Amino acid sequence: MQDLKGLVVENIPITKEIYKLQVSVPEEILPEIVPGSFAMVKVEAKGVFLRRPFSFADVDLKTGLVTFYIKTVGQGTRALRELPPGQEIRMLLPLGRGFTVMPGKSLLVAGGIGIAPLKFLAKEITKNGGEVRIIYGVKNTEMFIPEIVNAFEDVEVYAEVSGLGKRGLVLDGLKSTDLSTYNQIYLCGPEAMLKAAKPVLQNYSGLIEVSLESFMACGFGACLGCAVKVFSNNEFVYKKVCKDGPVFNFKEVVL
Amino acid sequence: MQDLKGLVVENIPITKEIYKLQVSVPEEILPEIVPGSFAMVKVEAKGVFLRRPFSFADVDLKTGLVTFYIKTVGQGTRALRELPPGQEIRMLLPLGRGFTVMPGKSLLVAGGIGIAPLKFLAKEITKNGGEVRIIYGVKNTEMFIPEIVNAFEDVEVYAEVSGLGKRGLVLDGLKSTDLSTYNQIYLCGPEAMLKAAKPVLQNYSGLIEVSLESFMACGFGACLGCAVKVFSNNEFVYKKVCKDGPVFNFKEVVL
Amino acid sequence: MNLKVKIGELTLKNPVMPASGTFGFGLEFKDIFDLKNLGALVVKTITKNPRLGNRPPRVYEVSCGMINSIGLANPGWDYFCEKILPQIKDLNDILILNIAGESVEEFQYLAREAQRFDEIKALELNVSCPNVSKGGIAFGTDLEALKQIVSSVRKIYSKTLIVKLTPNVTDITVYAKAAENAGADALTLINTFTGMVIDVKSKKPVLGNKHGGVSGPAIRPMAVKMVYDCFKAVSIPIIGVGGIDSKEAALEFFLAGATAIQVGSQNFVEPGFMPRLIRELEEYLQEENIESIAKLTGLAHRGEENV
Amino acid sequence: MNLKVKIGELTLKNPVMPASGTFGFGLEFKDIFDLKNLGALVVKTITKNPRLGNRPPRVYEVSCGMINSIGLANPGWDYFCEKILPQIKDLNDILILNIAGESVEEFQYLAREAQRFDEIKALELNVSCPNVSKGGIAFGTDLEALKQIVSSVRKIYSKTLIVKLTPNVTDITVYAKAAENAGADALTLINTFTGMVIDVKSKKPVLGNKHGGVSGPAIRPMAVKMVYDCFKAVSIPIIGVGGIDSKEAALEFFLAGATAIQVGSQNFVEPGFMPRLIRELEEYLQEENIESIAKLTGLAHRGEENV
Ligand SMILES: Cc1cc2nc3c(=O)[nH]c(=O)nc-3n(C[C@H](O)[C@H](O)[C@H](O)COP(=O)(O)OP(=O)(O)OC[C@H]3O[C@@H](n4cnc5c(N)ncnc54)[C@H](O)[C@@H]3O)c2cc1C
Ligand SMILES: Cc1cc2nc3c(=O)[nH]c(=O)nc-3n(C[C@H](O)[C@H](O)[C@H](O)COP(=O)(O)OP(=O)(O)OC[C@H]3O[C@@H](n4cnc5c(N)ncnc54)[C@H](O)[C@@H]3O)c2cc1C
Ligand SMILES: Cc1cc2nc3c(=O)[nH]c(=O)nc-3n(C[C@H](O)[C@H](O)[C@H](O)COP(=O)(O)O)c2cc1C
Ligand SMILES: Cc1cc2nc3c(=O)[nH]c(=O)nc-3n(C[C@H](O)[C@H](O)[C@H](O)COP(=O)(O)O)c2cc1C
Ligand code: FES
Ligand code: FES
Repeated sequence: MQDLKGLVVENIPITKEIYKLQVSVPEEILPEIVPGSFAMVKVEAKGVFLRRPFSFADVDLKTGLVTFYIKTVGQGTRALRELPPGQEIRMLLPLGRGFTVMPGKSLLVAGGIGIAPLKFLAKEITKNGGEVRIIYGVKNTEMFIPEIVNAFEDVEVYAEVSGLGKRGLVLDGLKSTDLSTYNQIYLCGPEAMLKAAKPVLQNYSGLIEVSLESFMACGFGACLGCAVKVFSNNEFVYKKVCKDGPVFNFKEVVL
Repeated sequence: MQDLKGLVVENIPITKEIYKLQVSVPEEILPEIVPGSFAMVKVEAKGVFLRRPFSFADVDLKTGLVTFYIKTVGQGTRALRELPPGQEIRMLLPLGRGFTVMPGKSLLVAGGIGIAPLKFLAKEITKNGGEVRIIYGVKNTEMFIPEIVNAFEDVEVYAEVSGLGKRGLVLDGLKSTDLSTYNQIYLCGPEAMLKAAKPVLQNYSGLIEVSLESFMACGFGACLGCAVKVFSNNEFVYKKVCKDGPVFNFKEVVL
Repeated sequence: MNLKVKIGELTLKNPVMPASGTFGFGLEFKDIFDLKNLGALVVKTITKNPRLGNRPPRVYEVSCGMINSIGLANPGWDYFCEKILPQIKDLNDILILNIAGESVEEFQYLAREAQRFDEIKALELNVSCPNVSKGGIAFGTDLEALKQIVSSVRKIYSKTLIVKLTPNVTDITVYAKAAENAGADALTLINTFTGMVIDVKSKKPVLGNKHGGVSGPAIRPMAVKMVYDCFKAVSIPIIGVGGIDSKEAALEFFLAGATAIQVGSQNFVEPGFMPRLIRELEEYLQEENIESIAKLTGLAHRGEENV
Repeated sequence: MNLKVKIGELTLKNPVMPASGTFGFGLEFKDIFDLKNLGALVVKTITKNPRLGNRPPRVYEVSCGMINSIGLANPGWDYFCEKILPQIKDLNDILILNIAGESVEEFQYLAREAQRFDEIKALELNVSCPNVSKGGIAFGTDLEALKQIVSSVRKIYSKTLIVKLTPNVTDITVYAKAAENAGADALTLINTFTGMVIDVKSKKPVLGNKHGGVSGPAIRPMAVKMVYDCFKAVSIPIIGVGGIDSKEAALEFFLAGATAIQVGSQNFVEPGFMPRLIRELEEYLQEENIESIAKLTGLAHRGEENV
């Protein structure tokens, strides 16, 4: 973990709600950034006090660029959207425990902006010779990132409106998939999606990993603010999303 | 008084400490802006809550531009310095009671950034056929605005360092002036200068006006925060710098 | 869609009014908007005798807020009722007079006077000013004094009686209940938090009176909790105040248990804020399909026992 | 130029330490700076038995600050002294153990245990946590309970004893004096302000525990005033805490009367803040030609009577 200054290289809107922020960071930190890890980004704007957590959606070892896909939510993400190229930006990184990259066939299930860390994971799995299928569900075109579909061969898009991929929820995609053909499953998306996925994945015997979100003050294990209930070793405990996660064993997480 | 949106047209450093901010404002408000009046400027930056008061240093009826000379002091003035041309900026204006523009010979005494409202006043007096002499004292070149000297014929500069005008304080200039040749005197500068000027001007019988500063919450008479002690009609009262002033009869002000 | 709310015997056309001391007597805002838009007009605290107020500096900025030590500067009752009241009585149908006294007798005196004027529709007792040496917060933190003031004013004053409490107490619900039992028709929660800023250059407190009252968004979470707690403790309506600077902030107060809200420091930052807020609240009801804003009051308590 | 200060029997090499609960056990910060730089190391509150802490969400942002309802989550004394103490005892010469109990007996138990460990140099009694149902703030607002806890711990514990007070009281100087009289060697002022944030979308309190404690720059003016007031009221050293996010903010506390300061929420925002602050304070003394930081303590009181 380092508290670094990065330089905004590109910051472009993808839709009205989502933008892509690319930041150049010092070379020596790049190898430590793994799929599922995240950064706490400092925001210099009115009223903002805490840093904001964002998952790495990509790292380019050659150019030294890291990529974030960011959904505009409140004052922090609104302010970051305005950062011009060339702007310095302070980030604490890399944080958290990432995904376990495994060989074989992987099913990646993304809801909305949950695609961000899974994009990076998909790239990593593919690089390691694994096979990837992505089920990517979005509410509408405003939440859709077209370049995801172009980056991978097997992406199935579900949208709650017609005209974009199949009409339906990510869950519909999950239900209509023969899960037994996959060696492992990775999830990232809103709580409602994860809750709905629980019963569907109940009998799946392989590894299921999920990247969780929670409100965070520090992002590195100091405040105990990011508690998530986990059932592990036969007892309920609170784990820290920022340090024990954000990636957890899906079966252990109490939603 | 209106709460308007202006557009930053130019924002350039004059020295390391002082910058010149030019804002285009709606035409209909221009005639109401008089020397000594000011604006409360909204600052969109971390931690800043209240607006910031700045005197008009110039108004151009043709271009619709108002000019501020701003000294970098704290977080508000630091943030305003970064405003790029084209940026919208919210201002409450015009506020306060301005100088009484009078015929004849006027002596203007400015300390530091106190030159801002006096520049506008000098222009107005000259336009009305009056005569103007400016004593302009600054600490050093960082506080000096060269274009003041070019704008008027009779400007005497005092600096606390050598190499810029005469070496000394504004007070030295005031003391070595034959005050009786002036019909009125106008002052604006730091409290220490005004305090020191009190005895020097004690026996001067003409009108002396001063533009004061004070911490302000509202700028338009609602909070009663900007109190200044004034001796008037044989009693001590608190007056509002923002509404009864910022220009006061110097003899009545209790410093 | 309906913004009407009831406070004591009054029906306000909407629940938005200025916080005392942050709106002068309303006259300064006439350029900016029509004061008839407001739910009510609350004036700066009036005392029996004129008060010059405290030594300057009196205001300063703090993180996400401000601090003030105005010290209840006001022209006194006689001047107010002769010179100011005639100018402002038609600005809004509902004029709320905020008063403070240095003794129970002064409160009673002012209440008796206020009772005489039809144009004054309600009294708000300021027993919570942190910036005066006599009375003020000293009354608001002394349970016996509070009871005595409220009940003695209640005896005299038959119209709507509102008591404005200070947050600078260990448990505000105790004071809220005491005010209710003493006859208050409504509570205004809260006045400012006592605080201090020190000027690092001069190494002295910035304010002439050294300490002052902190207001603005910085105090909102504390104010919301106090409204929430008092909503459970009393059954009279609560007027919520403290750091309201947006529609969302105002909604927090309604959900916590406020029937109406007051806007304070934000009036300085954006003098047109209140009419904007009223519009936005109206739109909000429409979007959310909520028939009346009164339905929001206390909604955050749903699912709790005893509510 | 000298940053040394004395708290009880301890001499700290500089007056900067973390506020309990905002620095974990220090281990998380080892990547960022050498903890030997700090004046002392204050750990997260330890209780006799392990505590899971409150239901999430536990933290949220507020204007110029944050709110938390961690609920004293900690592994309990046994785990702490077996597993954690050995890891952290060499991180800094001065380790301050912050403890809380649900009863006087628990405080005594922990004090007796702490007394056994040479590496624990001082105790900080947390009688001010707003986020637990038993003890915590209930002790800190009850004068009798406070006296009893402090004096009974004092009987057992012979090293430096610090008492950390809550700001959620009518007059903190009363509690400060009580703690001093009961035997405290120093006071830490202040813990968080109780507050609440309501989520406008769900119409419910954001935090799982509904209310929480507000910290950060938002509470600084209140904290500074409390330090200022207590400096006049007691003669033991004060450790100031509340919203310190810059050198200027820290200086406000020293000038108000603090001998040392703690940094809380700012550690989350800028994990390297404390070493930067120490450097900046050193530079400040140099620039201002002040021989020792201890000379700043209480300077804002100059010219007052009784000081
Ligand atoms: C590990 C992790 C990775 C994330 N990765 C991404 C990503 O790649 N792209 C993306 O768009 N978003 C991501 N998020 C969510 C993102 O952090 C929030 O949307 C963002 O913090 C909102 O900030 P705001 O100021 O715009 O919203 P506000 O609502 O104004 O924020 C108020 C407070 O709530 C917190 N908050 C609000 N929503 C969330 C949330 N969903 N999760 C965590 N904290 C929240 C903020 O951090 C802040 O402290 C991630 C969250 C976590 C925990
Ligand atoms: C009527 C009037 C006209 C002014 N005209 C000019 C001008 O033309 N050019 C110029 O450079 N400055 C002018 N000033 C001073 C200017 O307002 C302050 O320098 C500025 O507000 C400092 O803001 P800050 O955030 O940078 O400083 P900070 O110190 O961070 O501000 C903290 C708080 O103190 C207030 N404050 C600090 N210094 C002053 C001050 N000297 N006067 C009033 N409030 C202050 C701020 O407004 C703010 O509320 C004027 C002040 C007044 C009252
Ligand atoms: C400059 C100023 C003056 C105030 N004067 C009074 C007053 O005269 N009487 C009163 O009851 N409250 C007074 N208050 C308190 C406000 O009415 C209000 O309770 C407080 O500011 C909190 O609201 P806010 O955070 O929206 O400002 C004053 C507040 C400020 C900022
Ligand atoms: C997340 C968090 C956890 C805290 N936990 C504790 C604690 O365990 N014990 C304690 O005495 N104070 C605790 N506090 C209070 C801080 O020590 C400190 O008193 C308070 O945050 C004010 O300082 P600040 O404004 O610098 O944060 C906690 C504060 C925060 C923000
Ligand atoms: S966010 Fe602070 S411990 Fe996880
Ligand atoms: S600044 Fe508010 S009355 Fe003058």
